[in-house]
Amino acid sequence: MINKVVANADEAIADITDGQTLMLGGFGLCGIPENCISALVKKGVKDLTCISNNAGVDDFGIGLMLKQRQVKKMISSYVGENAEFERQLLSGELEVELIPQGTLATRCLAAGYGMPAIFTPAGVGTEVAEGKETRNFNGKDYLMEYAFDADFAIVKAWKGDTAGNLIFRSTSRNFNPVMAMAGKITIAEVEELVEVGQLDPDHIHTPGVYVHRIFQGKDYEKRIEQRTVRSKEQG
Amino acid sequence: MINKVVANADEAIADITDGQTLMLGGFGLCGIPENCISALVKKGVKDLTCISNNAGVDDFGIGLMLKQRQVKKMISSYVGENAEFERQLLSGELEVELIPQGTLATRCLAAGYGMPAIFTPAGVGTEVAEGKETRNFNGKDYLMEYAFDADFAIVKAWKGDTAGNLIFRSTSRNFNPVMAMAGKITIAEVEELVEVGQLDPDHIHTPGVYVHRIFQGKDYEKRIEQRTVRSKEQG
Amino acid sequence: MLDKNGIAKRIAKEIKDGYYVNLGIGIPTLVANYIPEGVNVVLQSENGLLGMGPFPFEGEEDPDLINAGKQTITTLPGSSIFDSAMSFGMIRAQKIDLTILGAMEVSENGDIANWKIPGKMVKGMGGAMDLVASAKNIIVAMQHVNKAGESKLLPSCTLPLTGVNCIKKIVTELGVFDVLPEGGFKLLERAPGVSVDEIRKATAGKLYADDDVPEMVVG
Amino acid sequence: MLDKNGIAKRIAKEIKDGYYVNLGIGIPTLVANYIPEGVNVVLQSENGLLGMGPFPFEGEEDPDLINAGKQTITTLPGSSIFDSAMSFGMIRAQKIDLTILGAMEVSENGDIANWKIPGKMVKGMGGAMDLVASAKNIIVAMQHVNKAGESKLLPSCTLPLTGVNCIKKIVTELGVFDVLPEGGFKLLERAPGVSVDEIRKATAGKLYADDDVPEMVVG
Repeated sequence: MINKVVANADEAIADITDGQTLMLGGFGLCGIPENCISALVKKGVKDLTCISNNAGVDDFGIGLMLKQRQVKKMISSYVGENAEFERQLLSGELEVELIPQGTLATRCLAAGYGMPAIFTPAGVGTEVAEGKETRNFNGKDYLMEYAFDADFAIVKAWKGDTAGNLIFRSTSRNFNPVMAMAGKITIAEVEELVEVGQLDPDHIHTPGVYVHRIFQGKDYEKRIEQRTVRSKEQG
Repeated sequence: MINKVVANADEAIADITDGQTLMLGGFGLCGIPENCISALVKKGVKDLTCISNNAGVDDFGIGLMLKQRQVKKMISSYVGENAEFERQLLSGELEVELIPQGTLATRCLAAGYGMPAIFTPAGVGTEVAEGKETRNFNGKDYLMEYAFDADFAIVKAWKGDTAGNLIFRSTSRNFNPVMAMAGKITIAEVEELVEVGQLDPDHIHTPGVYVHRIFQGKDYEKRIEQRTVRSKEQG
Repeated sequence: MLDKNGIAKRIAKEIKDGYYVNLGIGIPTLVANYIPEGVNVVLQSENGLLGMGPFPFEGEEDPDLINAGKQTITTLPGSSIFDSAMSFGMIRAQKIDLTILGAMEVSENGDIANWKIPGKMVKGMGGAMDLVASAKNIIVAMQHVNKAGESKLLPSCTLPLTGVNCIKKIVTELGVFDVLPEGGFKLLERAPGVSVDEIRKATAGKLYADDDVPEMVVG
Repeated sequence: MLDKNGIAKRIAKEIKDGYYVNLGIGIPTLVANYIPEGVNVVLQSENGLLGMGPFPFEGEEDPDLINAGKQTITTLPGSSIFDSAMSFGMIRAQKIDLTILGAMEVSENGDIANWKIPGKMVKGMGGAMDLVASAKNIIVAMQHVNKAGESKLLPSCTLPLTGVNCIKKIVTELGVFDVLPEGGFKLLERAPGVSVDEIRKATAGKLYADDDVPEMVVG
């Protein structure tokens, strides 16, 4: 097997440079690559284009990179509650491209599956369709959307092995597997790094061929964005 | 949860009628829906169009349906060793459309993911490209291939639950999950049918939403096409 | 006149046994509380889950298990987890029987606007454009008029569109409406104590109402 | 002159540490036997496996575990299983570093024909068209001439094509050849005991050979 292990986040992201395009996995704050984001903040690399479904919150996730003005452009489906993001957007410091969530996911899939473009009905007849090719199949209109082209994909998995195979846990899977497939170079941080042979081949979500670097992450905060509960009495 | 269980193969295929298009999972004889094929042979439904990577062997798999002249057209990537198949093809009784294996898989994926067409470079400049739209992206030519439109998809899984969730075992996965997504009606036969809650949600390969009928299969032969071994001495 | 829970309760009656349903944020989320006994429904959360259960008990929240509103949730037996590409794949392939979502405006021909107000901070469309473009059956749950007192059922939308010609049914605090294939809102049921005239006044788009529109039975 | 194992042995030297490799049926399959110690390679089988191992011991065959040639095989630690769409997805996305396959004919511009002989029963292209259209590096392993004694390295293919302008390198029993970007076969190495003249005679396509083409070192 091919060994993809690097020591830590700093080493994993060492060759990311100003102006590059990064994909970052996660949905909201769930399943985000916390260690790599910290390392990117530390490194101070800037003018980044970030493809990520969301943009974090003011003091966590991609919000930490925004606060440091490391992001030139966000490509997201929903940018949520983030005061600094809003300030930068309104002041023109930050460029934002909003695209439908399914289009975002499928443009990742397209890159990972070597398909230069896909067709989706999402956005037909809306401003999302502006400048895009519309095509009718079986009486329904679709937009042609292009595969993403990202220098790096940075994902967070639950378990991974030294060959780069990844297993995600619950809904922290979200965009991580599709982005893992889509990066020219894919970096995976995992909660538990194991030797090859420890993971069941039938349970692998992302085969190691898609992963170029993997490391054991640490100190996961896993912040909850909307803590909703019921009391035991409610049953 | 929604219960998808039917009693057996006969009940599962009861409404398949002459002239319909069926997808059948499996690669070679590995992971084929043995029970449903037997039931289709028993039912005697004919003039079928079968989409399946291979066409079985003379006395097993889809070969059993060919022997009974139930198949009008095969859509496959490789039709292998099958004397009766060859006889019917040469005599003009059977129509065969050969398409690249990846194109076959991706046309299934397209159907399951609601994409009317996909682009693939497979077959560019060959007879496979005849009559098809060729399009250049980033300096490379691709063929536009359409999503399959099948009345039924018939797949074989290792385990399944009453809600239709499926888990496949080893390389018997092959075309099964992509075909399961692609049928207007999907029938799954499983080696072990369990109650909901018995399967780990993180390990499901095919979510139950794609499966309309499921039943506990029986008497699996699982024939091996090419038995290759090494002796213990060889090590 | 219905309150939010009343709207949710009425919509719950549209859900049939065996349905896979996607519930948007807001009133649609409340619909889950009113699904009748014996009606087996699977809720999809488009971040990658089929079989969404209720909120977790206090202390049992799992940060890895959230819904599309980023709320902590649980799974039910028979649930499955998948990635975002498959999630929107099954949405595009119309495997989800019913989508229920909120709206700022709906037009006579079924256009919907629910993601952007020019001049205000735009948060994004999330999965809404995918859902409305693909779903075979969409019900809008919303207030009949906006905060300025203006009708949200319009001849044509004034806000940037989320999707065109896609809404089939609307439930507001005043009534239940079909969006007719030929255009226009057909009043099917009046909310308790609400007259057709009141509804007509609150509806800017073309309204069709029979003489004897029944009062709805909720719950 | 090389035998089949010699061809496989020579090709094995093209495999670099860290490569993901897809091996076709026939001579390519033999290449797996000659991968040098210390060169870590992962073999892909396009029916849905990365990390293919050797044949199973007698009595340990698993009908659910086969390769693209339908042979019973084993997996190595670190292997992964996936469906056919992902398998060809990773092929199309050029995640596989090297593809080695057989051919009936290769032309000066890198066209390959290996799936169909008019008038004979056609079994199908399987995954060959996907592999040749997508792979970033393809080596053909084949006999230099066919059973009729005709060269298989041609100015242009006579048989129906599998792919165009895609073959980068050819290894036959007579030598190792690059397919030049501008067209033509460049002789890189002679098989032991084979002269450039012999090779030239067996090559119908344009052959470029320096004066001092080295004899190959096998194994």
